[in-house]
Amino acid sequence: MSVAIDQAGVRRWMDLFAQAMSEHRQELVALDTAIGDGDHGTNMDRGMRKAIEKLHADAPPDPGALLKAVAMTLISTVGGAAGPLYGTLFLHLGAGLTDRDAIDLAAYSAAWRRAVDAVQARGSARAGDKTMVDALLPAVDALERSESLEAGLAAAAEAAREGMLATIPLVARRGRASYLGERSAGHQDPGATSTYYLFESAAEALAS
Amino acid sequence: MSVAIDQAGVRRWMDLFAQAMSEHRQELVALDTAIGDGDHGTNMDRGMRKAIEKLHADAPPDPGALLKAVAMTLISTVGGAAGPLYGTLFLHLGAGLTDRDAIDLAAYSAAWRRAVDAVQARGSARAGDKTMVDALLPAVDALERSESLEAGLAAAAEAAREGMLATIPLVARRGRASYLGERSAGHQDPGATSTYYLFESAAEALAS
Amino acid sequence: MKKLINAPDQVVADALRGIQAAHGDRLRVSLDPYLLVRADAPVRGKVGLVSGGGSGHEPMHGGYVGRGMLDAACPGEVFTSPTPDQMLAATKAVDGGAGVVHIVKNYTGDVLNFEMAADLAGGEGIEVATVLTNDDVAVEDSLYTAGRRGVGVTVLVEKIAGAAAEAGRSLQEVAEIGRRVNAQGRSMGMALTPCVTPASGRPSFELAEDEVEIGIGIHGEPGRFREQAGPASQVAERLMTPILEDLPFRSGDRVLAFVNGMGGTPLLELYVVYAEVARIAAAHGLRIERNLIGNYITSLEMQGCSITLLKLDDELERYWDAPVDTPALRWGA
Amino acid sequence: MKKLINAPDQVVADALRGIQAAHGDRLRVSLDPYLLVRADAPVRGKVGLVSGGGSGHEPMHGGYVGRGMLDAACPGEVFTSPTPDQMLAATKAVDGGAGVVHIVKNYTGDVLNFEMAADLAGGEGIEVATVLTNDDVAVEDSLYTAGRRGVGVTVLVEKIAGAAAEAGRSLQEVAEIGRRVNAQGRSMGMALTPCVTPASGRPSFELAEDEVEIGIGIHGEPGRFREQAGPASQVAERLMTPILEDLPFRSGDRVLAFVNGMGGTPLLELYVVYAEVARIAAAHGLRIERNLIGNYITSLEMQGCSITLLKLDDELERYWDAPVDTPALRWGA
Ligand SMILES: Nc1ncnc2c1ncn2[C@@H]1O[C@H](COP(=O)(O)OP(=O)(O)O)[C@@H](O)[C@H]1O
Ligand SMILES: Nc1ncnc2c1ncn2[C@@H]1O[C@H](COP(=O)(O)OP(=O)(O)O)[C@@H](O)[C@H]1O
Ligand SMILES: [Mg+2]
Ligand SMILES: [Mg+2]
Ligand SMILES: [Mg+2]
Ligand SMILES: [Mg+2]
Repeated sequence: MSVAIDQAGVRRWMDLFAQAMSEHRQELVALDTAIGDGDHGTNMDRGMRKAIEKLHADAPPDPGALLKAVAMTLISTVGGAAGPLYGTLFLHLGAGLTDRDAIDLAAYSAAWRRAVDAVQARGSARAGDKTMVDALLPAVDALERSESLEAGLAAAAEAAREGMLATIPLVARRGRASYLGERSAGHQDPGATSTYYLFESAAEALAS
Repeated sequence: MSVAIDQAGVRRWMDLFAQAMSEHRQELVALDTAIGDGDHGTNMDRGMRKAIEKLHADAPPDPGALLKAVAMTLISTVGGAAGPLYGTLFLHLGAGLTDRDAIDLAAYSAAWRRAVDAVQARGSARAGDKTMVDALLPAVDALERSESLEAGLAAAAEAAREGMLATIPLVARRGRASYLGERSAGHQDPGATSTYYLFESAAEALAS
Repeated sequence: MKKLINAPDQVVADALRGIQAAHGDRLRVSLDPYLLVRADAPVRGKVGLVSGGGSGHEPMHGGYVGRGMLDAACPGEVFTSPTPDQMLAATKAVDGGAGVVHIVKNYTGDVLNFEMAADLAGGEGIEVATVLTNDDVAVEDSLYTAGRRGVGVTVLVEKIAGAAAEAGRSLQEVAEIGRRVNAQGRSMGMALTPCVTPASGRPSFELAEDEVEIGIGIHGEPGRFREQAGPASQVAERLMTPILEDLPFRSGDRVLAFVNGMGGTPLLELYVVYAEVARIAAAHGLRIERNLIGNYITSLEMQGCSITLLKLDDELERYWDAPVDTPALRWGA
Repeated sequence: MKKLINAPDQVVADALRGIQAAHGDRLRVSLDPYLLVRADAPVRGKVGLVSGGGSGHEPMHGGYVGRGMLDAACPGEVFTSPTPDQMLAATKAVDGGAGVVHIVKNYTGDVLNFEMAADLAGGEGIEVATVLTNDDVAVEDSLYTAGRRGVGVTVLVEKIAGAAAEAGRSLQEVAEIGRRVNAQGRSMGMALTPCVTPASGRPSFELAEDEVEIGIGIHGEPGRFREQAGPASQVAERLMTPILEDLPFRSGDRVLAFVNGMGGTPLLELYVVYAEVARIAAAHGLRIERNLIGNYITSLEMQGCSITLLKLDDELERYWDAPVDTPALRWGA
């Protein structure tokens, strides 16, 4: 029997991601204080909290619509760079999955690829620029290479983690950290870190 | 042979007092920081430095005129409470000694009494208000009780020191320290401290 | 101590050079003695207004020299009242034949030096009237103390008396209006942090990470008591309650509410405080008809604020609204 | 962390309540979404001006809403750019039929959110032109980075483009004038101390007692390098040299010199810095025709300053001088 992601699964994922943003809020703030302006944890926590609140009141029926609803909330409550970027990510992820009851690996991978492309189009960040893209790209690559959703999400989470860690030595070329020039090296990118938690939550949601 | 104070003696006194204000500047600042605004040492040092500068350029011929010249410099360079009060003190001290070549104990005591009265008239401080008056009054009392200038100035310096120390437990009723109310107790008054140095310098100037 | 200065004993002179460079078109700046005078002074037939005090409270007083407010300001060294010769020079420079008002904050040093200056000016045939400000309700008031400090109300006196002088009122009238502002105004301040004077290089007092100092003045002197830091709503209550009781302010009174920053507090926070002031004033039935929010009478880089309430009448309100054209306060011009 | 706030996540809303209470006669304040709009907006036929950015920079931008300057400001959370829905609401509120200019500081967040807002506004038939400010010479500029930050020049763009809009200029003209101000202006900043955002409660960076941070932005982000604290003359050289070289400014140029406080630095010290700026400018043969000195674009309670030079021409100078009537900048009105 092949596993698929349904509305409840996405709902679980969003709950877990919101929980992660709340739990790791101070960690993300500390990372962003070192090479940015110290608000990434607060921003993501505020946005996901609001998103869950909205889903509580009114959860769209299918996975795609649900992700789009989250996107809209993030766009209108997060602000900063992360708001439009995560908003764009969820918007395009959702767009690829709308009107589906259950999502298989192929559809899921394809939607993720379009979502990452959209993030890159919006923010012009490339691999190695020390941004969330450095966690996104390897994660989506890993997903595409996988044979099943379970294996894929586990591999994606691991790849995101490696991508996140790999941002440490990088000199930032996009976002606020780029103003530091060479001084940005030696610090882990906050956006790549929240992106890692996004994939970790996805793997966990599927497993539970 | 009876000792008298002449122009050179007053000149020596002012040099020593200026030196004391420079040496004890930080101490006076610290005392004034605790219960005032932290400028007493800077103010007195600036004023006496300027006074000595002026005396270098042009020293009046007699003790009284010399003290009046110092008074005018203090009034125009010290500011704060200490400027007009020390200015008044020196002005009236000088007024009692003008046109004299040499000053004996009687004239000296009488001039000091008038000077202290003038300070009290200007500032309305009474004994026990925790001000320079608490060093001035016992010092002048001691001077009046003495038999010779040497003994008198030594006794005055000792009395000023005791008066200065006696300000520690007092609650201020005049000057900036009065805004602290009860919290002013437990601190030595900066103005009483500079006044002690004034008498100490006087005794030293006579001895040297 | 880190400061944007060249040397502790040059800071006032250097700042005056900056003011000269920036506002030389509207102010005459003298470095010896320190003095800031309206470029068009003396204005013939107009009562002259002179204020002064220690430096470190900027924009007070130099920022308030100009049409509709002060004719001259005498800055002292940091936190040190200026000297009689400065005040005399200022008084002579602004005397347009109608007499000169001295606005004096009630500190021993300011009072004594201005007294001497007034004597000297009188000796030169200039009529001087003095307006003493003593609006700080944090200080116990009695004949047997130095009395209350002059704080926030000073700015309002300078503006309102300045407008009265500009309107051609007589020396006695201008002084009476200034005294009325002082009589109808009350203030109280607090600090989150101390300040450091350039000369001392040390904090004016020590405060724990969770303490605030209530009843602070504007010279880094310690306040009346310290307490656990609380929310802005509590801070506002702490300051407003003694102010409201002291005059007292009554339901229906029209007031000007002035939330002043001590120099190091973000404007964002001053607006948070203002929201609380407006709430408390409304609960007391006061009508806030005018307001002023910002750093107007400061204590170097101290963090904290003061609140001033002024009971308004038609005349005071009219003079408040009158045009003013100074570096720090400007409207209608 | 001690601040005059009620709670970290309420600070912006509480401050807006304060602004509403204080300036409700001239501004419409919305708390959901956060928005400040000129009371008389939209002005029929006039180009609308919208700016916005994170809070914590007060008086920028809310203090600049009013006749002759901005029509609306969108405040974000502290140091967090606002969101497209705020910007869209602002754009709709100020559109008087002549189009709307968005003034956007070059930060990824501000740029992306304003882009989305412009798209949405376009979808509703409102023509939007964007003026991007990126005047900070401390930041390396290249296609392969985020480019330079928008800092001090933003205030000057808002004033000058605001006057152009008030004068009835077209959307393209107002945008072109705003872009010219940005192109002819350069800034650089430094800090003596970090700042603490209410949400994080911690200093944005650590500095030793004898160190200063050079090339700082306005978000408590670390600068380009740190060095031993020196006199104001050295600080001014440190900031002026890259500014003068970058445009470059040439002998004979007419300039506006803007010495800005980061929020926690006494005005006294800003004038000390201004004296040095005037000295250096004169040595370069520049003619400072206009100046602005004070806390205009801040970084909470950070101590430090920034310097902005703007090359003037007749048109920019005329629009700088034009009447402005906002809570924080006011003249001729
Ligand atoms: N151009 C970009 N493309 C992709 N990600 C970016 C870009 N700019 C910034 N980011 C990400 O956004 C994160 C910062 O988000 P956040 O702190 O919420 O916003 P801000 O920088 O506006 O304060 C960075 O750590 C980085 O991962
Ligand atoms: N009314 C007064 N009469 C006598 N001495 C006074 C009076 N007020 C203040 N003083 C003295 O002045 C001292 C403070 O001087 P200083 O610090 O130079 O002036 P300020 O208080 O204006 O800063 C006090 O310690 C006190 O001894
Ligand atoms: Mg950030
Ligand atoms: Mg003192
Ligand atoms: Mg003093
Ligand atoms: Mg941010």
